[in-house]
Amino acid sequence: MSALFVAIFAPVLASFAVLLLRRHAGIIAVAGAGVAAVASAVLLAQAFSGAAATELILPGLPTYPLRLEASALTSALSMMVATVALFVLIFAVGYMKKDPEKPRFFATMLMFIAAMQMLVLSADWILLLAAWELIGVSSYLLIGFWHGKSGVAGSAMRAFIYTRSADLGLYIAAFLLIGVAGTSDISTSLATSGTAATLAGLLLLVAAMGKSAQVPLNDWLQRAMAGPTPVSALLHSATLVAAGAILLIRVAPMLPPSTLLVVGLVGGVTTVVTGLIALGEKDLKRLLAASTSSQYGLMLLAIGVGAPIVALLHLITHAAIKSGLFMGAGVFQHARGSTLMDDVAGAGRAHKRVFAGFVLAALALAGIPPLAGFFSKDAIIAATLYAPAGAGLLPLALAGTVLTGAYMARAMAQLWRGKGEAAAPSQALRWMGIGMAGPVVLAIILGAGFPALERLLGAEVATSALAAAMGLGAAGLGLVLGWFLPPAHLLGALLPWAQNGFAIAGGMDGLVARPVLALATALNRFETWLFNAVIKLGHASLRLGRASRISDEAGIDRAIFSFARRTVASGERARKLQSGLIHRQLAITIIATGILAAALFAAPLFY
Amino acid sequence: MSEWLLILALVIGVYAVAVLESWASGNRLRLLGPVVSALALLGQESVLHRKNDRLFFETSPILLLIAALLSLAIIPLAPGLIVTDLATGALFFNAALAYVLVALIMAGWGPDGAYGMIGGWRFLGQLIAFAMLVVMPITAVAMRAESLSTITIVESQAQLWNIAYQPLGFVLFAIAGMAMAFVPPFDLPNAEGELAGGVEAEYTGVRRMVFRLGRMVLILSVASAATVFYLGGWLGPWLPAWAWSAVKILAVTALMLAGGRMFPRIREGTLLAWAWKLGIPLALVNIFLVGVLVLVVPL
Amino acid sequence: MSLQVFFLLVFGGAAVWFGIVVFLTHSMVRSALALLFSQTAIGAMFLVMQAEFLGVLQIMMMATEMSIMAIFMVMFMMDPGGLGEMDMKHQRKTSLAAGLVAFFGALAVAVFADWGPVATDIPDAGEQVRLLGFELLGRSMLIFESAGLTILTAMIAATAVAVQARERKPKP
Amino acid sequence: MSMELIVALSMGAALFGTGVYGALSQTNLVMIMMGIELILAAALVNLVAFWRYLHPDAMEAQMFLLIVMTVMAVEMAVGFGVAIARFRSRGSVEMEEAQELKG
Repeated sequence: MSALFVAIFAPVLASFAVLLLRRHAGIIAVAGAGVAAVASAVLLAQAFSGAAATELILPGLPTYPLRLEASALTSALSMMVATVALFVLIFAVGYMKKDPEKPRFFATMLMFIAAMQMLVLSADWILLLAAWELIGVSSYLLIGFWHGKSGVAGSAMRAFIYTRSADLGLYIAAFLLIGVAGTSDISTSLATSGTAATLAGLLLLVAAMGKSAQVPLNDWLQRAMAGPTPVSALLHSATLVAAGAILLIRVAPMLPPSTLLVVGLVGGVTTVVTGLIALGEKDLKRLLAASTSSQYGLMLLAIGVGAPIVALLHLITHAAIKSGLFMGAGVFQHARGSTLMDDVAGAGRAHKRVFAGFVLAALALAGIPPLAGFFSKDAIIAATLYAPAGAGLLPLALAGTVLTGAYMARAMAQLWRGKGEAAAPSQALRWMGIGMAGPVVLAIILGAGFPALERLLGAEVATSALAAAMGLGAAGLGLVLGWFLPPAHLLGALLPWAQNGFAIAGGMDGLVARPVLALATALNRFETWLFNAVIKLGHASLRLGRASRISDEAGIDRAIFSFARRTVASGERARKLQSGLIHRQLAITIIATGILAAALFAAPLFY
Repeated sequence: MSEWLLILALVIGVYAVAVLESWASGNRLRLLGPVVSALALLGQESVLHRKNDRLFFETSPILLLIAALLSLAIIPLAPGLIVTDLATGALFFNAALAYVLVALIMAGWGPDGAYGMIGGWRFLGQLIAFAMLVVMPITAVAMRAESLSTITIVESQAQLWNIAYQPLGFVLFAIAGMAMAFVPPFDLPNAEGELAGGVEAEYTGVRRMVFRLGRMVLILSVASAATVFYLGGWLGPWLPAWAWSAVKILAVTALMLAGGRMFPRIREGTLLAWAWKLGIPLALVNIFLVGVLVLVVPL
Repeated sequence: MSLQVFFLLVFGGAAVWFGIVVFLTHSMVRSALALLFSQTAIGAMFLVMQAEFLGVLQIMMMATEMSIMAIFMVMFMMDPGGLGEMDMKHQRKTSLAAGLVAFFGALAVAVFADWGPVATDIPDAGEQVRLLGFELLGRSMLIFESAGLTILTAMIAATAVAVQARERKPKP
Repeated sequence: MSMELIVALSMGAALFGTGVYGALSQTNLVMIMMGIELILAAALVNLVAFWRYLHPDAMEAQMFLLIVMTVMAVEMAVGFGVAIARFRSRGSVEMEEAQELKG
């Protein structure tokens, strides 16, 4: 119980301390995250020692208490979050060295971490929803951290709106499940079956697609690069984006086969499409962002073939690797002041040690043994191989693997080829190096821990030599292709399209925003037309009137005049509805309320 | 029987307060002073202003008197000697005092005079700040008694008076009570030196007499409340219950009137800053301390 | 006609009358104080209906709340005394119609609905306070605390809106 | 049926109607707030009446009353905040002149 509490509240307390003291922000933040990491480690150790899942029941709504639970699954996830967060914060101490608003940054980061811990450890829907919202808000604040820069506020808003609109799915699904199961407990509500389960599963998939940036909701993630690099490192690896996949992993036992197939397909398509986007990307950080979407696609694919534990393994591996990669990119950005591929060319030659770490992480992501990525990716391919729906999904998984190799090789090639000018090593760089070393080491050694973790989670992970060979072959092929061939050759005609983010019919913007705008324009045109028509009618009637005056018919004349005038006046009156005057709006509100009440009263009469 | 006793006690109390007040301000003990000045006021011409708000001008002294009298209704002088033993007595006391504010605003606005108006609005700020400081110490008192009824509150102090049990609360309550009754040094609404009498300035004759009578009742009421909430009400050895109440109430009144004279009047802004920034946190601390005490040392 | 009905009529009538005076009078201070006495009469209605704690609370809170309203009226009105001939009403017909419709609609519901049997025994005042305390700090604690948090937020937000904007230090 | 309940509810209805009239007919922001206060007060009266005559054992009703009082206080606080800000920038809180919300 106490460790559970500490894991969540250590970052919260540290956040308050940072805000109150306003100095030594970095150190306090690292200490807070460290304490949380220790608490998570205690939880994981308890899980390993075979103790029953610790549970903490808080008083909430009368019949819906709020529950926190540290089972094997949740404590493993909590450990992952805490570890990555710790290293990212260490990195951030160096990265944010010169920023004048350090307290705000670290406080928000800590809130973000606390919210994620709460999400991971929550055992009921209400708490999960609360944590989900907190994550959304704090990611918005962090992406928009440099809100003074142009475009930053916009991309923060975009990330928020994309994930928020998808969140609606989570809300409906959660209330549906609570309603059907009669309890807000997640594990109990997972016993739901039938139509409710299918519907809830699909809605949850929508929520997960939003948070985990799956096609077609993938665009915001790449734009979220506007935030500081530590934010990206945290966001992509263990927190915001992971929330979607974690949600699906947790509800996987409930999902019926049909829903699972949809999950798998979404994941498979995403991994290929965003892989291609990554290959065509011109910016290092955006490349990494697209690769995040692609890797989460692989995880969804694994969930889709009925192997959520494998997805979890890949999630953990990916968390370590991706945070390492982003921190590496952060160092290069620090050195070159930009993340455009052309600008960072050769930066790897200048920072050989950082580059070595980057390469190790990249190879791990591509799936080269004995690095961690090999084991998890291999497990995904094996699971796909033996799954009933595997025949359709296996090519997608393999294509994703090839693409992973290709774009990582491309990034490495770009960093290595080019002129390297060593920058003077600074204090900041040292902190960043320490922060980066942690995830990279984890990326190397995590594979060894998988058997133990699998046993802990009680899942049989299929392995096969065939799958290993296929995975290795695909990864090798991708690496070779990516290293030796420029993306223009690889993608061919697809390149401009991929660089445009595969904006299928204009992407999300095209699907939602542009039609709405077009509709508005059309309506406007219609209105103008109507207006003109009325005016013309008026003119026509005037002319008619003039003509009729000649025929000395004053009566018709007046009628037509008044008709024209009244038409214009009614238009004026309609405009007044949108007056912006409080009292008018208030009157309309009250009248509308009255009509609603009347309708409510009248309704029984018609039944 | 007890009604007559209560009315008698009220008359004697108000008279005593009036004597004490003139003693404190004039430095001379004149036992017949109040009668003389009442007669003088009765004989005075009733001045009416040209552009007054007649309704407010006429009703405000009466409202002041009524509010003060109502706040006295929940004060027990002895077991059974109480106007009404409300279950929410401690809260009612404050509710009644809130109408003193209304009366003063009306009195300030009514006669259309600058001094009066400033006095009235001054009291608005003063009362809102200090009403908090009355309610919050009372909360602590009610916590100990586990009741809002004033009789139960007195009985809860049989072991130890609240002044010893929660001295911080008493200090806050005494200061806030003085501010509520606008006795010096908190007499900002009717300050003689700077506002030429403030809200009272435009009143003459009978109206002024009613106004001052209300003020005397108000002082009596605050002193009695301090007695009931903190000094154990009628509790005490040897003497009969009513005598103890009388002695304590008069002593508190004398202390309030005489002690207040020793301090200079405080500027409005400073006063409010103290109330909000110092008084309220202290009152919260008091509630917390009493909460701990009630749980740890249930006397 | 029981005593309770009589007093309800008296205090209710006072509350409504003062409520109407709020919008009839030209003097702003008068209209604020009329609202105050209307709220006080409502508090008295609570007392008649044996909700002692709430009645006293209403009487206490509204005295200060409406006095604050009065000072704001004086601050923000061009003509707080109502001596000039300022017109401060608009869309009279709509408002009057809406008010009457609202009144008669609610009245119709009150009169024609089947309210079922009326309870006779109610807990006495002291017991009510005790039960309310248990309600607030027991089952409904979360709601109560959120109300507290809401009012704190509103205080801070209102202050933030109202204080004069300061020049922010430009970023280095 | 009981007389008491109907009388209390009709008093609430009258207060509600007055409040609606006031909120719609006044031009001044503070006066509009007064109308809204009356509407909320009408809700209070009805709540107490329902508690007293229908469910005297349900203390949630009294709790709800406290929440409505909170809403009244919050409304005052925010309304006055807006009024002060507006008075600062425009020198008036007449709502006839406030057209920034125009669509």
